[in-house]
Amino acid sequence: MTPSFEAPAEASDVVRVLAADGSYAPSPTAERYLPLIDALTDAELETFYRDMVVVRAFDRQATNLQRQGQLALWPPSLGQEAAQVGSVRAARTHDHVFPSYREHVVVTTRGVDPIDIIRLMRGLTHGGWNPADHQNTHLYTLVLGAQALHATGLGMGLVFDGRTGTGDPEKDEAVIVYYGDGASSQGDVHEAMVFAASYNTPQVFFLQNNHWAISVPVSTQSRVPLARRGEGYGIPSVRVDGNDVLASYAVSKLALDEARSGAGPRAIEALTYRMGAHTTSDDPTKYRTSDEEESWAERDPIARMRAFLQNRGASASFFDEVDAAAAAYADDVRVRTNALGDIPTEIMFDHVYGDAHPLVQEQQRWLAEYEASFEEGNA
Amino acid sequence: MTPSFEAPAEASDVVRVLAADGSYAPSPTAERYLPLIDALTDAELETFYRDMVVVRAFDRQATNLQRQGQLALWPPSLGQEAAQVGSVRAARTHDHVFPSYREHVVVTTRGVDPIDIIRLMRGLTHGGWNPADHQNTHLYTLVLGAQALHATGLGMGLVFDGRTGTGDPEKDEAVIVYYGDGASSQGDVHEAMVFAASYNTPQVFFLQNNHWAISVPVSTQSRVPLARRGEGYGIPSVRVDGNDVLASYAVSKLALDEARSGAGPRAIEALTYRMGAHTTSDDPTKYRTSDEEESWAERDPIARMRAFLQNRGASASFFDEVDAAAAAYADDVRVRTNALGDIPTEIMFDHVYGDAHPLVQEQQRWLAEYEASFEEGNA
Amino acid sequence: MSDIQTLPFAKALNAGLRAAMAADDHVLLMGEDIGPLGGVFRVTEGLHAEFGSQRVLDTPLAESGIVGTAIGLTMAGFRPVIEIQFDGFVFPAFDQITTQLAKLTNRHEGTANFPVVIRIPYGGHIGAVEHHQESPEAYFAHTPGLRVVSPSTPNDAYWMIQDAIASPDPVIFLEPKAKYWMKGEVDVAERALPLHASRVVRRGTDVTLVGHGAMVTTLLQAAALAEGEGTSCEVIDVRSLAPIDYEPILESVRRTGRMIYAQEAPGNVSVGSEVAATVMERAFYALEAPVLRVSGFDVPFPPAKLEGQFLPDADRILEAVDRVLAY
Amino acid sequence: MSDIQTLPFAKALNAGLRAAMAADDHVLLMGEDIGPLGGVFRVTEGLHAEFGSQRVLDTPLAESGIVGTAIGLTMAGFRPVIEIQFDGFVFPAFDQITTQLAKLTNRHEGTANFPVVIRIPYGGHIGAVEHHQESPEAYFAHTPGLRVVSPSTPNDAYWMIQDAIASPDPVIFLEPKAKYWMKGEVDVAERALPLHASRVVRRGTDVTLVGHGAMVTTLLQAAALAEGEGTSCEVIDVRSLAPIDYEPILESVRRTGRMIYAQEAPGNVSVGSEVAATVMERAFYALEAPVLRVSGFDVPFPPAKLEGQFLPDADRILEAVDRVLAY
Ligand SMILES: Cc1ncc(C[n+]2csc(CCOP(=O)(O)OP(=O)(O)O)c2C)c(N)n1
Ligand SMILES: Cc1ncc(C[n+]2csc(CCOP(=O)(O)OP(=O)(O)O)c2C)c(N)n1
Ligand SMILES: [Mg+2]
Ligand SMILES: [Mg+2]
Repeated sequence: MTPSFEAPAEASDVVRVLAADGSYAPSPTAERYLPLIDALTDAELETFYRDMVVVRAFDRQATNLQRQGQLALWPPSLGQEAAQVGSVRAARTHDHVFPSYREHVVVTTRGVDPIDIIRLMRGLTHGGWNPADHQNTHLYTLVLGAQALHATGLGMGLVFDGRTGTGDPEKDEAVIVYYGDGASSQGDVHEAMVFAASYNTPQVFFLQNNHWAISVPVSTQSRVPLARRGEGYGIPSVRVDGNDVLASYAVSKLALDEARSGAGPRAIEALTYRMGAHTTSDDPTKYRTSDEEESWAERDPIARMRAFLQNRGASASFFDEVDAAAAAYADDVRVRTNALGDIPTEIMFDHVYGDAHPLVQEQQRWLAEYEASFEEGNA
Repeated sequence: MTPSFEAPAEASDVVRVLAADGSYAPSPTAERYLPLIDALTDAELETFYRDMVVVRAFDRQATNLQRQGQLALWPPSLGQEAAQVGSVRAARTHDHVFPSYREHVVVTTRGVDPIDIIRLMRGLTHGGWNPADHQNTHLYTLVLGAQALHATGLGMGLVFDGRTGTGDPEKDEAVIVYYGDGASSQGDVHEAMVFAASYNTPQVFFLQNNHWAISVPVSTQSRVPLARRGEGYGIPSVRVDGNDVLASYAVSKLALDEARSGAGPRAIEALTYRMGAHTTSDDPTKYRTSDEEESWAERDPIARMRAFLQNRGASASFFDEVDAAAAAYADDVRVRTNALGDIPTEIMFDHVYGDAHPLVQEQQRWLAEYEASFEEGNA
Repeated sequence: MSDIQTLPFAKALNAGLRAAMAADDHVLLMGEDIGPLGGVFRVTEGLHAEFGSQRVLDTPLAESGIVGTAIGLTMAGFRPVIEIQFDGFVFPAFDQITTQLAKLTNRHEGTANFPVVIRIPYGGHIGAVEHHQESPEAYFAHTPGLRVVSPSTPNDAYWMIQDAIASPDPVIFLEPKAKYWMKGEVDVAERALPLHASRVVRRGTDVTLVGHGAMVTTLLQAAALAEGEGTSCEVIDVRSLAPIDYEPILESVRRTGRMIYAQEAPGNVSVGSEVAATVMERAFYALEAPVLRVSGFDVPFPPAKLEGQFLPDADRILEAVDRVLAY
Repeated sequence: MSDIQTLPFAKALNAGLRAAMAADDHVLLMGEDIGPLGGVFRVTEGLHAEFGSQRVLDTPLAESGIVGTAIGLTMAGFRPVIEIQFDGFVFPAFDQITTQLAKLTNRHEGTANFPVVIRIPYGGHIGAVEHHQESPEAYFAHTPGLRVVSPSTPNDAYWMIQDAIASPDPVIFLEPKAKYWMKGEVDVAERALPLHASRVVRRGTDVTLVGHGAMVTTLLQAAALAEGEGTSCEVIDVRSLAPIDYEPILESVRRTGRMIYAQEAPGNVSVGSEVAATVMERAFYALEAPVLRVSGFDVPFPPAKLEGQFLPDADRILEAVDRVLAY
């Protein structure tokens, strides 16, 4: 396999608004998206920045907590903040969001408590939150690509129930599903696109091409841009600079609004980079060069947005305030992580079925009695 | 779902050499293939015609045999003769062929005895022949799409062993895999294309779009031409009139030769029509109109080639001779089918494993003794 | 119209599906060729005409896609009922079934249900080609989070499909295709048994014969023949393979001391293995002989011309009856 | 270099793979991250550097694709050895494994073999997230056409991987990931046992404890503790789950009259069910008590913090020993 690093984020078809140095320099393909960006208020721009900084602090904290033995594992979102913030901020609160397992930025932005992700990675839960209580933000899915079909199925339901495509964006619901460059090889992602096209689902396929699937470069998954896949199903597809939060926002916004209007599914390939390890168990030095890592550090999504805001005249106190808020947020997570208790044994049996199930009940009873027998023994 | 019938075989991107009435009328896209067609000898042209006529007679015979209770099932190849003959005649004898389950034309052309297909459909075997003895023509695969991955894997092996891409077409091996419009929705076909592109396999994906997957129109599988799929993986793809044996031959020939040269995989969508029922258990009147059937009858691949040969001056005696040969071939199949005997019970145990297996051996022994006990009882 | 109707099994299923769809407009059917064609076994005949394309979906041809999108549909409030065309074609969906469908209720910690029913015509006796005659129940029964049932009569078909659809849990609904054309009385007014109950279908005192699906008929044939030879067999249809209702089985074995489990599936690591092991555990002292299993052999389902030798028939059951009585 | 080397389990596997690759240049490895990274458990470490990208393939990320192309590679004369990254990720490949790989030898009526080895790190004890701690052996053991084995020591790891690769048949090779770091002596000169033999690992007279994979260690712990309480346990490592070598088990049970099967997998319709049913069938009169099973519960593998409660430990085995002795 040839190495994947050839600065594809600078390719001419890639939608970009901010250059790596933060200057406003829209690519020709960005033209149609500029009105969406012009419409953003200062507050919204600052929110984008704040989201990214806060979640990066959280992500760093979680990585440390894992090193301290508090978590089984941590998959860092480091470097992918712009792709995630841009796309998720483009979704409406009534939209439906299907993350894969690295979308910490996405789910916390939708109101998921970061401690719930911590609980997942600590081995206290397989889920962590109730999607219905968090703007239809669904659970992490660890089997790569599986969630793409769930998203499509939900989209089909929206179509069948007339919950989309009525022409009223305040009501029309849409779906966005996240997956990676590696996951894009799975049959389920293909079948999700087949069904999405067939049922004209109001759905955005959001692929974060972070250039690596653990140690495998994206060139192993595809020799041509992954965005081309969508076209094969008749799904309009774009490539966007995923380290540019404004571009990520705008392409996602347009795609979601087109999808909700009844125009059918859309696909986005966001070119970004996993700046950290795959997970805390991983050692990237085994498979990639520091040259590559450095070149991507120069395109850091947060630095870019910071420079942009600075150029626009944001005050130093704003950045200080955000940094402080981020530190406090991360501290809070640390404190609450350290306070996490045990989970009761019974929960292993409690929700296997929605209805009573004799075998499970019997085993639950047996284990309770068995454990009680030790306590008696100890008493 | 919208009905699929809109004469797409006449679309401008479709490669065609013979018009439906048999006149030589190459489409603009056929231009680059014409030298391949010009190079065909009279004998070759006649072989194409003969292949189609003979196998149609066989297919009709098999359908009748099923009606007479001789077969469990028969999936007719009726109408798809040109796509199959054209593509398989483009393959070299050292190439590798992976049929799905309707490729009666393909496999018999490679030397498979038609009685072996009959045995499969009669319930006497799950296989029927040894691929190594029949120009690497692999067994039918009934799980839709599964064979696409086998073909890709074999192609990978050819690459790894330097059996392809050396520049010598007499030696360089290629692979062709057949599947349908319905099967194209399966994840396995997608993954086969992903691996094929990644390993640059010398492989042709030959999709026979016969417009139906049992009762489901192709519009349910895709809203855009299926050939576009290949492009999504960087696999050059063409649409061809699959009822035109010359066009089918030429596009397959070029694709196979490009693939064997080391240029990587190629995809072909052959537009054709399943003129008969899906299988003898099926009743097409439940889901399609006779108008549609009639319009395709006008594009019959055999009539088209016959008209072409007649226009070129083929003699009436040639056609008579072919018809007689076909009738004899079909008769021979009928005679041999009626003579087919039973199969021994043991074969159910014989080849489950390549090596001895105690559980299977024990059950085989048990059943032999059990059956013998009845014979004793009867004696 | 009387409450008692005589219907073939497939038509009873059809009536059960129609009743469930009429009662809840979020019940929908998904599968290959289930629309205008009515399914290759005509189980959904007429439902597309009655309920339309958004309630009876001829999907793209991809089983993982069907199950995966059905999961998504539950998230929009639907209750999808899937038809897998034949037993051997469920495996492309196996990942969605085992890692997703079976686990999602648990993953959601009780905040959501995933009421998907997967109908699978299964088993042999129809002389078909490879992949069309298999009995994959062991895979599903082993998987926590799934319920697995198999009706063997038209009345059960009618009621169990409705109960499966009403269940908050995923249900693998195995339809013994050999029985599709078998007629029987259906009481459309009153449900006889809950979804997961096993049922004594014949009383007897010497040997307990237990099984599921099409095998129940074979057990009844064997019991009739055994009676001629002076052996009284009790026959139990488990109806539900996960969970299994053991009470009627244990009650019977405590009386007879001898038991046989019959199934078409290969015997190794099968439902029959589980029932044998469990009955030994729970009725050890009652057993006069080991619980014997009569199963398909541990080989791929053979070419159709050998299915008569592969599938347990009444003679094979009787041979086991002789063996179990010889202890 | 001595013939006896002390190696961790993972390194013994690595050495076995290297030996097989050196002996036959058509042995190749396929999987996710097995190349420069050496696999997430480093089992293939160094092999990519030694044998190159056409012998050690970092494939696209698609398990069905991996198994399906491996089948094709056998048709070109290769012997592919697949690594599935974790137990829970084998299911996307389930169709290729069950309807293709397992059946192709039979479909070819003896004219071709399909020597694919599928290595799967399996089981718990590593505190990992969902899908990373499961024991899927029942699915494979139930499937005719597959062989299923699981080494529990470095020496077995070294030899069994070579024997699996040499087999003309598809082999599911289950690696108890809890044992990857366990050191043991490896005799690189002489194979101790054939691939499918079970092995008595501790002699005893009162109760026969049988199991596979990481559970063998637990059984030995339990046996040591039982000895302190005056109970003598025989411990048998079945090593091969399909087929199972019953002779050592039956020989033992005929002496002890009591037996327990231990496994991490959920117990319902499992390998333990099969062994219990078979031992009852073949050693009925020898049994003083029912064969008991100690298994994972019939629930999805729980969040890691509960794995200690889910997985059978020595205490749970001893509890069953008490029960079996109480008969
Ligand atoms: C079906 C499946 N196979 C294998 C894995 C193991 N695995 C976890 S993450 C990963 C790489 C994913 O790469 P990508 O999709 O690009 O996402 P990224 O990690 O880059 O965010 C692999 C192989 C899995 N989770 N699911
Ligand atoms: C995985 C799988 N699912 C379902 C089936 C049942 N089935 C057999 S043929 C068929 C339709 C196939 O359509 P297509 O691929 O277009 O091929 P054609 O029959 O038109 O040649 C179906 C659904 C199958 N064989 N395999
Ligand atoms: Mg990635
Ligand atoms: Mg078709």
